[in-house]
Amino acid sequence: VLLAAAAVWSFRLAWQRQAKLMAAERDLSELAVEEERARIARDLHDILGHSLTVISVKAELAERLFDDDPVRARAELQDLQRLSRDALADVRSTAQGIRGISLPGEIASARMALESAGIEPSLPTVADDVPSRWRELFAWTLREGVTNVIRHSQATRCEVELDPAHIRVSDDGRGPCPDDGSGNGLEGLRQRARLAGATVTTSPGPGDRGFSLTVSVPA
Amino acid sequence: VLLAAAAVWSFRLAWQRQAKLMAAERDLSELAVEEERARIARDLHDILGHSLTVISVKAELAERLFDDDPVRARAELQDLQRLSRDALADVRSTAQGIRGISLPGEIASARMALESAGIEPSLPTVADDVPSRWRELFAWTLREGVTNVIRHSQATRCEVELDPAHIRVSDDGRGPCPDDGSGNGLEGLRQRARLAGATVTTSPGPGDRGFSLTVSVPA
Amino acid sequence: MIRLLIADDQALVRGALAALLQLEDDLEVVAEVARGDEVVDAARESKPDVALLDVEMPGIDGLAAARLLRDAVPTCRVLMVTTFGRPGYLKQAMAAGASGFVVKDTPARQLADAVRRVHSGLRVVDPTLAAESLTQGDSPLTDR
Ligand SMILES: Nc1ncnc2c1ncn2[C@@H]1O[C@H](COP(=O)(O)OP(=O)(O)OP(=O)(O)O)[C@@H](O)[C@H]1O
Ligand SMILES: Nc1ncnc2c1ncn2[C@@H]1O[C@H](COP(=O)(O)OP(=O)(O)OP(=O)(O)O)[C@@H](O)[C@H]1O
Ligand SMILES: [Mg+2]
Ligand SMILES: [Mg+2]
Ligand SMILES: [Mg+2]
Repeated sequence: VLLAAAAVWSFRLAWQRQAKLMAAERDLSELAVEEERARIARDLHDILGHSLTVISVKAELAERLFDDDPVRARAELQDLQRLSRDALADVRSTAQGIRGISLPGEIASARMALESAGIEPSLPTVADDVPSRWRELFAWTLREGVTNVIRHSQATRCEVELDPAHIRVSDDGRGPCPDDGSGNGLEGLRQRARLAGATVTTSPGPGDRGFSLTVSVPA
Repeated sequence: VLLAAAAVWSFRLAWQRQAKLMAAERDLSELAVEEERARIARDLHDILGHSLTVISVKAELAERLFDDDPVRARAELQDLQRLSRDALADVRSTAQGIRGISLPGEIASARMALESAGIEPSLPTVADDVPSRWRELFAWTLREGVTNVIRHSQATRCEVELDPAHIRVSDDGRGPCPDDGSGNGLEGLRQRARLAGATVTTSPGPGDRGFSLTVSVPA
Repeated sequence: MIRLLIADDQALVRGALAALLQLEDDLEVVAEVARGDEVVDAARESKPDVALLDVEMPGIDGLAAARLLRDAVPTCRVLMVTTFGRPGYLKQAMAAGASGFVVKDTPARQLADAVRRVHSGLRVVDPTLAAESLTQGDSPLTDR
């Protein structure tokens, strides 16, 4: 009886340890998902706050310039239309989660992903001066570039530069290794870029270290 | 030894029960956090989706009126400033978890939004006979319904009927197109309604034309 | 003439704010920068009377920039601007020697007024922002 009890006992112990481990893992991954969502919601919220700020300031400027500088006032009005449409598209594609991709959403996820990987991010806080037609391409570039930095670079820092005509993702890691040609990420990005009329270049990162991925659009 | 084992055993049982309880509680509180977050996402979508739609319509209107009706164009620009500042205030209060949406407020902004979009509104002038517990749901319905009419219907008229047991937003536009399933507005409204014990139906509008959105509450 | 430096990483906002404030007869924008770590150099060079500093910027944030500016160009007063108030912002801004703290979407005439007040040695604190900075978050009291 004693032996049987001991057997059952040790079996239970092992089983419990296993169960505990699994529970801990599940908790951790749940927690991670949860935190990620909260993070992204907050960042998105901030970025939308930024869009609305630009809209209000520009609307005021358009009004003030109305009589004295009608050409500029009209230009401001055109900016306003673009900004509000883009913000609307961002809200909608983000509310859809995985189905859509938005530039502000990608900035938010990039921060989260890099920090989780222990790579210090230096990211733009706003994306509103990127013209509508390039926003999706830039969002894909950001996603692929940051994924690559996390997977291949062994970097400590990752910087993203963004302006109306280009986006660049650079890191201070080990740089490109002899390519085994098995990846599709950059090739897929090149195809996207070609379809959109943009170009992809890769080079060493700043100070000749690491890796740098740039997508440039025609002026 | 057997006794000692039994003692340990029963202690472990009690301990496990306690752990399970705690886990269940934690799951519940995680669920609550999750739901809270879904709520904030819904609010953000509904608030900003509406505001940004009106903002982009008005920006376009201001530009078109620029030369021919400068007085009205200026008025639109003033509206734009007010709308974007109000939306920003909404974003700020959503961040703090405070919600504020009122039925009379929505009726007023529906009128303004429809008129800017060149759609003739037929709206209730009072909302006093709607019971308090339904007022917020009806306000959200009005907001999403009118936003959809502006964005999708190509209608010339939009009618809102309101009584203590239902609210209906109908238009005389082109009616539903094969849904591309990309929207969140009606789905979010269905969730809100379900939580409150009400139901959402969509159908063709009056005279079998256009689109009609109805929220009905239990008697 | 009050000489202004504007620091904000959001180029569209910075440009529009500069244009709006430039329309005021007694204000002149003498420098614009997009990063926190460019504030001090720009201020040394252009000698502004008032610096409008965004809080969230690359390089160093506006709060850190305000601290450096206080030592480097003590004659320049600081008006912090931000889109959102966050716990501790207001306290940190005041501790960094800022004279004012307002939201970025403050109507231009009011913003111009805030600049004038700050320039004349007064304090300007946006009430909504103050509330946000104090009430948002878990425990603003223990915030560093
Ligand atoms: N940041 C980087 N640092 C170092 N090497 C990189 C970096 N980014 C890309 N590379 C190199 O370029 C190769 C091609 O990248 P690509 O994104 O096309 O493929 P992948 O990431 O390996 O696979 P996939 O993207 O299909 O999952 C990588 O395998 C890697 O060797
Ligand atoms: N008044 C209307 N007239 C014609 N079609 C409509 C109308 N209202 C809704 N629809 C159709 O129903 C779809 C779903 O509406 P829903 O509000 O859920 O999404 P959405 O408006 O497209 O996006 P979102 O609300 O997330 O910004 C719309 O895409 C549109 O095709
Ligand atoms: Mg890849
Ligand atoms: Mg909708
Ligand atoms: Mg900023």
